[in-house]
Amino acid sequence: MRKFVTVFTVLGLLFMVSVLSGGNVSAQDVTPDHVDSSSALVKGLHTFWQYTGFSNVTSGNLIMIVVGLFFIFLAIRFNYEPLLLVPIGTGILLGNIPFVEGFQIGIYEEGSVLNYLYFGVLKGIYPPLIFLGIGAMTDFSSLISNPRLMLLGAAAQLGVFGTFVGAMAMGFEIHEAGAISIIGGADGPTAIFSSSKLAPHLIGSIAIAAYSYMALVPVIQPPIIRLMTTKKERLIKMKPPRAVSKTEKILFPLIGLLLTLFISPTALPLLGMLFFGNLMKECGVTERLAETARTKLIDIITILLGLTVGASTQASVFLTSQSIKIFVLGAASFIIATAGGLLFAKIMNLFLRKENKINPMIGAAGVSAVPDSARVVQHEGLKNDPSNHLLMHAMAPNVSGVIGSAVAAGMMLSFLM
Amino acid sequence: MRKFVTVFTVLGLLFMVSVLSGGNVSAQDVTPDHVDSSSALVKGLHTFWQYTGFSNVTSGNLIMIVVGLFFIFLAIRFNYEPLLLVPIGTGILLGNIPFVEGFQIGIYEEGSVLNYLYFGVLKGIYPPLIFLGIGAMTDFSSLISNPRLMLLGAAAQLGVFGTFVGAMAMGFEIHEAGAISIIGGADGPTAIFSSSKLAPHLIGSIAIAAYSYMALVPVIQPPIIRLMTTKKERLIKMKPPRAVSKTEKILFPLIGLLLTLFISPTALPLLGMLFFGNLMKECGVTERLAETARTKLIDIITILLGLTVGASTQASVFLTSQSIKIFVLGAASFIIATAGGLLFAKIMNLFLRKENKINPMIGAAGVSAVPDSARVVQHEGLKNDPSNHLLMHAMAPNVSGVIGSAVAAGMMLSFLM
Amino acid sequence: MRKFVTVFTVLGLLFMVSVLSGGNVSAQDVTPDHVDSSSALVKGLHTFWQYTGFSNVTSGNLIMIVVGLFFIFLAIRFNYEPLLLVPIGTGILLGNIPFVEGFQIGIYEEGSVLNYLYFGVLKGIYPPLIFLGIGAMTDFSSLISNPRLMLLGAAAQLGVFGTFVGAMAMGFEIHEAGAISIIGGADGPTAIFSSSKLAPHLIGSIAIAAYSYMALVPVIQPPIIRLMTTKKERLIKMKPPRAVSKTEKILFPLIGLLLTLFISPTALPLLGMLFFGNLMKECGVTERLAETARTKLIDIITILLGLTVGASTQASVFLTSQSIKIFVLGAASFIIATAGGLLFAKIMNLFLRKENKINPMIGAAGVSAVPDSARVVQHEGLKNDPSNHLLMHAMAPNVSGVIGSAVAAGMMLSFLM
Amino acid sequence: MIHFLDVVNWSRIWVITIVGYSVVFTALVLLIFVFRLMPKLLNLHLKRRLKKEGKIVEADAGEEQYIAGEVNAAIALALSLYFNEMHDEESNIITIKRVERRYSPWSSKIYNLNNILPPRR
Amino acid sequence: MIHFLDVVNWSRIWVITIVGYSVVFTALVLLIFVFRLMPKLLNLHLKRRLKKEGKIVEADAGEEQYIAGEVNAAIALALSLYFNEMHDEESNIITIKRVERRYSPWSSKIYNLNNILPPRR
Amino acid sequence: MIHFLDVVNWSRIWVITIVGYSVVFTALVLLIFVFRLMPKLLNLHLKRRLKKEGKIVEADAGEEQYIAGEVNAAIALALSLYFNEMHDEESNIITIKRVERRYSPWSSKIYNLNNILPPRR
Ligand code: NA
Ligand code: NA
Ligand code: NA
Repeated sequence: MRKFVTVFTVLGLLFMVSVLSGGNVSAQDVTPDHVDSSSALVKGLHTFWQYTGFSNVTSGNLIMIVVGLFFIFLAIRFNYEPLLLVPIGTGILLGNIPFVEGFQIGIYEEGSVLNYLYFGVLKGIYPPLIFLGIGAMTDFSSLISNPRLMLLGAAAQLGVFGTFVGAMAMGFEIHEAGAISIIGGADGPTAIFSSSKLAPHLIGSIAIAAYSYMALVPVIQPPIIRLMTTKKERLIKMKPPRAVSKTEKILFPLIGLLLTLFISPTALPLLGMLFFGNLMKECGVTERLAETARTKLIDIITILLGLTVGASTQASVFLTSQSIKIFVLGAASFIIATAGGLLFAKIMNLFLRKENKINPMIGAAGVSAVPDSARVVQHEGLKNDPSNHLLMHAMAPNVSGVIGSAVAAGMMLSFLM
Repeated sequence: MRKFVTVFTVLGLLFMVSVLSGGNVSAQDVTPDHVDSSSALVKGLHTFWQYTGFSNVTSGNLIMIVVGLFFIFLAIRFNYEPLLLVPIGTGILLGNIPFVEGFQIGIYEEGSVLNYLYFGVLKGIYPPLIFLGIGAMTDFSSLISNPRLMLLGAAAQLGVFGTFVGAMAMGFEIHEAGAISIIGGADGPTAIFSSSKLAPHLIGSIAIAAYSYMALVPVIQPPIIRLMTTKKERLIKMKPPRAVSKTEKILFPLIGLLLTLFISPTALPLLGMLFFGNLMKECGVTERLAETARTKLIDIITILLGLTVGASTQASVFLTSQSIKIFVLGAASFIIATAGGLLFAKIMNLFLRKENKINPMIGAAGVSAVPDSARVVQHEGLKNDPSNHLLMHAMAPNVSGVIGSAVAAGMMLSFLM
Repeated sequence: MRKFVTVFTVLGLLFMVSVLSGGNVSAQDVTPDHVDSSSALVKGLHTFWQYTGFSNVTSGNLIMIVVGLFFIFLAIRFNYEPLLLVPIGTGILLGNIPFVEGFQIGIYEEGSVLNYLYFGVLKGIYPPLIFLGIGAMTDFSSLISNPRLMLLGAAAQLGVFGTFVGAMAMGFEIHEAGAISIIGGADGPTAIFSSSKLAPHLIGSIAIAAYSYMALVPVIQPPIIRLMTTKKERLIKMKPPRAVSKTEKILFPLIGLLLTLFISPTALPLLGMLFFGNLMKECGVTERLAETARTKLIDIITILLGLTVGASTQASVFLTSQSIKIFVLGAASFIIATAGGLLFAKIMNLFLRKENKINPMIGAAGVSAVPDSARVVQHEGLKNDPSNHLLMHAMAPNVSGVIGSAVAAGMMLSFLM
Repeated sequence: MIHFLDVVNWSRIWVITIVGYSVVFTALVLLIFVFRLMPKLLNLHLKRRLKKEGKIVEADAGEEQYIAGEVNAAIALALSLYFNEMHDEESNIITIKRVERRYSPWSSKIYNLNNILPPRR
Repeated sequence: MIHFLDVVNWSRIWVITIVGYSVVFTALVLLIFVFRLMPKLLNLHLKRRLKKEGKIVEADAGEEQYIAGEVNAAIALALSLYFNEMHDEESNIITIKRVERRYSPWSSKIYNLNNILPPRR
Repeated sequence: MIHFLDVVNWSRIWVITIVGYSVVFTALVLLIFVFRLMPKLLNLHLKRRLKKEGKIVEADAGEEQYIAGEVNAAIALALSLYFNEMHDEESNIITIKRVERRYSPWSSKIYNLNNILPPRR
């Protein structure tokens, strides 16, 4: 229930934004041009007033501040992706403090601290470092033990390519469409990296859309799963996964790195770092480095990335009809991706013998909103049969979805950069 | 006793510096112009000798090396701000190793490692990151439970504005005066940030002055406190503070951020980061990020900031009459700030009912040399009545002094940038 | 046995490289110039194919990928310097993924993530930060308690200067020769720092050579030790070292810093940071900073340094006859350095009274491949007399070798920069 | 934004879509292929080594080991417990007790307290 | 430095001083205002919620909770103990015992010792 | 690479070599000099202070303390144990048990598990 309220609030808010701002928000400069106050003190007070936020605030700023507070509220109250929504939400507040240009405050002003920190977003440096940490914290065993489930992670990339076509249809320029499409990959760092290369002016909108919907996966996916699977399918129990040896776990990042990057070299910064991090984790002799990569390093980058991505939503840049369209496309992309995964799982079942049949619900985990979409599957599985634990099975499409979206992003970069 | 010796040594040393250097230190180049040694080996030895520190040392370098060693001594022997004085002291040593230009050694030489690390000081990037960590380690409860004590933190900013007038009177250019005035805020990062924006050539002097006097707060404040308060006042016991709920602690950084930044947007890099750090600490869902911000991140920045600020005191740049004047102004600013806090506390008492009266000594904690000035107050309180614990009450003006100086710095930037 | 196999494999591989590549590897572009496919889909597939690694791979890439995998194998299987060889090995893989220019993938392409991370190598920023961490983890007690053993660390720098002469004789340009010579110092960060200043185009080859031979110290040194010492010498037992007071340990970095940098100011970035780190460790009041410097900070830098140094071995740049020569010189330099240390120890014994005689084997530890060369000495000592523990005695030349190579590198920079 | 639907080169769009989607599949299918093959290769290797060392290769050495269903369930349960959102509901708990710990805008001393005091909770 | 007192635009200086100092006060006064109001608002909210849920709003629910004086003192004492400088006086203690731990200018192996050995002290 | 041996200014090479090697020695010899002197200076200081404080300066106060040979050996042994390479030989151990711990490409929730779960061995 609570979750539905949340969704409706988000959508209502977004609608309000578009209505209120009317596509372009104009500054409500309340400062008169000439002040004929004779006293120097009044003049000084006037100068001070001119520089305050109260004097320069626009309705756009206020809307965005409300959005920022709402993000923080979601994170604290409902525990929706707090490590991302708290920094992003605070960033939105900071980015929408009204200011006069020329004092090196705004994120788009050269020489400001936010601008320096934003450099890592703009040049696509932070996302690979996040992937390094993710690699160092991810266990790919489930995927190694049941490789064919990787196909579901590939199938869910329908979200990416479907959104690409949709974005073109909605009138976006081709590079913009390519950047927007990666929202369908349900990977924040991948989406930010692609945007930074293809459409830097959309980084803010794309990132906010991606993270918003990822936070809402537990709300978005269950109805689609129920719509697209039969009761009988939802009851399928799967064979427990095979145990995986240490050698296999060491070979996985090495083979994965070479194979995927030979196919899509443009995915090198993302997949190279992901597999490097995983190798450090699994090889057993660099635990110290892996530990740093998955704790302090990823924390520092998460703080800086979240804060500056949030701040990049400065109302004057962010509140455009484009942002609204991107939010609409984002919602569609998550639905398409989920459907793609579910559908492919059902198709796979047509070709599998009875004892090997897979529970098609795990296809939904292919969107790679790790681990939430896998948890959703586990949840739905238990609802239908309290003894059917699907979590481990769902982790395979879940992590392969990450690799899949990075390859898809690499393809977009190859064709459009 | 020991502490008085320390103060006199510092002052004596500073006096010696001005006498010895006479305002401009000249290089004592002992190298003759022409060496007619026929042997290539002698020539080689000569070339080597020309590049050594022994050949290029100036009296200024030696003075600064003694100062650096003295800082390190203070830190180790008396535990005066060791985390700052050890890096700064070592930085002073490194900055005053005599060298020949052209080998990318000096902090002011383009391409040197120190120069790259100094970038974060020069562009004001390090101070906000320090504030992020500070926010993540600060508990604002005392201030939330007794908000009216915040006024003392405002009152102590008299140190800032008094120093501004003083610096103008001593002939400083207006931007320089603005930068120097922030020493009165008793906040290292705030002072460095303001200098980097208003008078980058004074960063070294201002930072060294600020940190020196902050280390000496336990020596500077007690006599002023005793001078300006009566025995009866020093005995006042205050009502224990109210308990604070978790919601209040979460709302504090959000409201604080919006309110202070709407008033003074130029303080955004400092206060934005401070409140962001505090939100991460208090919100309860990002403990992992807060932990990193207040440990490894602040440590790394502290090392780099301290070392490069120290190294920026290269004698040829640092040993000027300006530096002496800045040190004199710094001493004055700490005295004025302390007096401002004490005086305002006494004024407040005129308007308060008997049971609500505050112990005016806690006004001294408004200078915000956290937590040392609060400890000084606690100490003085116990001297007069061994059962009167003022520490918690003193923490409120103490932390509000940080916010106060950041707002004051923001005002200076608004008017002078 | 296993170790000999390893050495021969390395040498065989290197030989193969030179034969196969013939000094210049040419791209085997399998893509025909014109494709008259009428269908857009085939054209699209063709475009995709043109960008894949399969289409652009060169024999050089394949050779380097094998080398990278071999490095990773050595690290995991034999535990040879895993913290360095795993990142470097993975870096070699990433640097040799074949790609088409223009997509910001390669480490030498402006705007690529690897290029940004490589900045810290190219400008010599990472090595001093590594030295900071090393200083914060090194205990110099053994050296303080028996200072005359420092001479062995000086003597082993014969490796540096011998290699310099050798590199000139092999036809290298003088700056290149200076950079190459530092391989003889057996210190990765020092070698990378010197190369970045003297011959940036050789950073990759020099770093790979240095780290390779350092990993192979347990294979290289024992035969030389046995060749150059008599059975009787190897049995010498040494007086236990004197205990060291805390004051001495604090004074060591301070005096060391001032003394060595006055002699060789160009070594400031390396030795300044090394002694700064050690001061933080020993002074007792900045344990928090020292802890960060020797854990998370050095880990982060190690990851970035290793990965980018590895990636800088892009076949088109790396596989030249120069690299082969550098590997040959590197092998020679380690042998000369070991011999230099051993020989000087024997000479010292001529002047020492019987009870003070040193075991000449510890001279081999002067090459400073810490702590492996000291372990080799310990090992050899125990072989000859199971009660003769030389490890602690060997640590003195071992750590002084680090200081010695940094001074030597400083001299090279003074003469050649 | 000035591009109109009829101006867009739709054949290019479809090519990117089809080639892109296919390549993602290809990449993962290749990975599947390798990782279905690997256990057999590793096993072969193991068998050979065991033979060399004169040890008896047991009949079931080649069989894959599966994780029992109950273990699976137990793990999943433990995980779902961890994954559960645990909201601290508002409770007027006295939180002032650590008022002055850890604070220091410019003071370095208090940094060290973190090392002395027990970790937070 | 070439500015002389009589050249300086002193009215500007005083304006900055007065406006600046006032603004600092204004900012903190606004914060005071908000935080004096807040407990009342939160309390109101709490009361309403309790009412809705049918629970009895106790008479003392609205009263602010104070930290007892003794607790206060105990905390302050504990703190002052922590804050005290504890100097390790020079003592010729044998410190060579960990000679070779942790060291490694280029060797990566020793890094790992930190993970194996117990933390320093 | 176009430099030939006869073009190289060999006298310069030898100067760099000899001066460089000598300077390395000089630097370390100076350090040796200082650190041979230091214990005497510190000891002198200690004696003087003890005298001032009226304490009896014991005869053996000036003697250097040596670490006993057995201690030395014990330490070296302990160290060599630590330094030994401990290879984890391949063993088909079930490692799937922590399948979903710690993972999260974009999800922030799982980051927090590291704080809750015990550290990885
Ligand atoms: Na995905
Ligand atoms: Na202040
Ligand atoms: Na060396």
